[in-house]
Amino acid sequence: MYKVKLNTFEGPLDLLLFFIKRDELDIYDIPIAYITKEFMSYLHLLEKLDLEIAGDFILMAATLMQIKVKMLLPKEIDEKGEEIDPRQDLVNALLEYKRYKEMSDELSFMESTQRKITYRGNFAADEKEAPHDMESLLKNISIYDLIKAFQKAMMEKPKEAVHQIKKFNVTIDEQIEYILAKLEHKASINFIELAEFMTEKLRIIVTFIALLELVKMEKIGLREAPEFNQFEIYRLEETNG
Amino acid sequence: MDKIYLTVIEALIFASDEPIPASEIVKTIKDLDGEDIKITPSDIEATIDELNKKYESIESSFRILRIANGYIFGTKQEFAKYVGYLSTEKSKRRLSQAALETLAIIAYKQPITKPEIEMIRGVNSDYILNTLLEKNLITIKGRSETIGRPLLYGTTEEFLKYFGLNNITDLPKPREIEEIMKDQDFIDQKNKIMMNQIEEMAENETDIGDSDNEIE
Amino acid sequence: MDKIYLTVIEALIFASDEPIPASEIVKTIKDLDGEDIKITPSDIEATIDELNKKYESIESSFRILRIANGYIFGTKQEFAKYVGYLSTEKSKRRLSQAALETLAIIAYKQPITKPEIEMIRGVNSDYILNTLLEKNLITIKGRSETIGRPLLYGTTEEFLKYFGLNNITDLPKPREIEEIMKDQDFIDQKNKIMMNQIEEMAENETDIGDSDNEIE
Repeated sequence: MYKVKLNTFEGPLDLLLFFIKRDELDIYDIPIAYITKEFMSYLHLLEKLDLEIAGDFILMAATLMQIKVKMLLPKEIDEKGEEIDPRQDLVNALLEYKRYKEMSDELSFMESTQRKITYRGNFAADEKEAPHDMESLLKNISIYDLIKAFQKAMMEKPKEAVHQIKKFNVTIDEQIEYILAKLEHKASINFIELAEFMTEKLRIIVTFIALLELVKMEKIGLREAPEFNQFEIYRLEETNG
Repeated sequence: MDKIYLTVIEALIFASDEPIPASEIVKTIKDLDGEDIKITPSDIEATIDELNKKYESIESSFRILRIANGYIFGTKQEFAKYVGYLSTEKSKRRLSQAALETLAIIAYKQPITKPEIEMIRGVNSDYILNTLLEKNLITIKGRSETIGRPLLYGTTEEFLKYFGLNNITDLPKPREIEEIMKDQDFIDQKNKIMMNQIEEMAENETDIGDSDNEIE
Repeated sequence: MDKIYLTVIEALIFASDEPIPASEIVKTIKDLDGEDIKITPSDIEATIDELNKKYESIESSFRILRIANGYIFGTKQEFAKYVGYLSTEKSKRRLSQAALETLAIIAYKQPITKPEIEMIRGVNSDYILNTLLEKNLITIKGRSETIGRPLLYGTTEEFLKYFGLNNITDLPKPREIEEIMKDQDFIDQKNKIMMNQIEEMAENETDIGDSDNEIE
């Protein structure tokens, strides 16, 4: 009976504005029962078509029913002694939303105008005295970039590790044995020596984790090596058991 | 301002891949040629007009535009067909209605929190905020002092560039609620509907479940 | 060649992201305006000369240059001093992706040691740490109690200023961003349950007084 275009509404307020316009309703005097019925019909239609109904629409359905009920009850009185229209909040919300919906049309127009303009595209041939700075190739950054960078750094590592451990068949236990075996013949060894024949980055990382594990188990100790950025691994004498 | 700086200003704008503010042009010239050089942002502004007149005189396809509090060279709209055909920009999709709506709210109410945006739109706006953040049209501006200290959002320079605005104040103003009240759409209807009609309907409607059938 | 294409050619070179070959200009125009348009690569070549004469006539700071694979705009060498200064000025305000990543790790995990940073990033970070220290975005906060007593790094006041934060605790939590990308399945499930409840409510709505209580 009603031709309602699906999925063209940005939200429940948008849908209500559609009903108001289509049925030439007075926004300041919304027939709540009628509009609730229309609203529910729309939701049922979505259900029939097996479309997901967003929570915001459901919330609005509840709100509409609440208003409907209040309309039939004695009116509440505000501090000035005036009757409170149960629809007032909804009307305000609709008007506020309408303002920005109109604005979005203007933005849309500005967008289409702006798309016709192209800024200068190629700067490679500009004569520059200063050497080109690699850093200037990158954009200005915001807090958002910072969070994204952090998430990326934190999330990529474990994923890679799980995947590659399987692939290379390296486990922390194996590497613990490997380290202990290496230390059987030598009192100490540095990390570079330990990782000497390791080609995959993951094997080195797993070995490093194994190393930390051994430190925690108090089986080995670490100390600074004379070389820059280097450390030595040495056996700890078993103190208990 | 010495006339010799006309071309220097032109070169600086021409070689900048982002809108360059008048203050940065002034600073660059003073840093290089001395603090005593007489040049002000309003000199720059006048120079832009002069330069654009020159481009007009040779019927050039580009102009200096005032965007995002700065100056940038851009093609004239009438060449959109050719330029768009070449560039990868053409494949870029336009913003959705939801994105535009949310941007309008943020642009006018910034800094604004997510709950405030959702109050106005009446819908959950997580996804759309993420999209706008990804597109660098909005950014996080800090935290609100209200309960829960939610994040505050605001528009970026990229937003100004995207919509061709020089300044956020160049945005068309949203209509006041009073104006919307005077809107023809609503005025025309206002008198048509009688008060008791509402109550009548409310009385007639006993089972909402029935409305289901009306759709079919 | 029709004179009208002079400005089209100019616009195409101006807007191109890469040096544009004469053949591509010809192809673009023919694709858009028809195969029968009379235009050849040698027309383009002559057009470039004509355009450059125009820029000379208005004493412009730029020219169209011929490079191996096409045409490209460039500022003249006499402005190199200014143009070069501009780009280095800009670089001061920017951070590389690697620096950003490191900075983010330090900001969220501070105080943190170099080995810990390198474990997360998977690469040596000496150079980056030095850069960040130089830019005064991070500082040394002391030494860790762990083996080797490595230095601990943390962010500075300058860092807070750079991002417009009052306090390091104002930094958005990664959780807050994840929230923007909520699990859709979960939301859909929740909505279905809510919808059923509302419908039940609507069907039972025979006594209005009662339903009022149910809603609240």
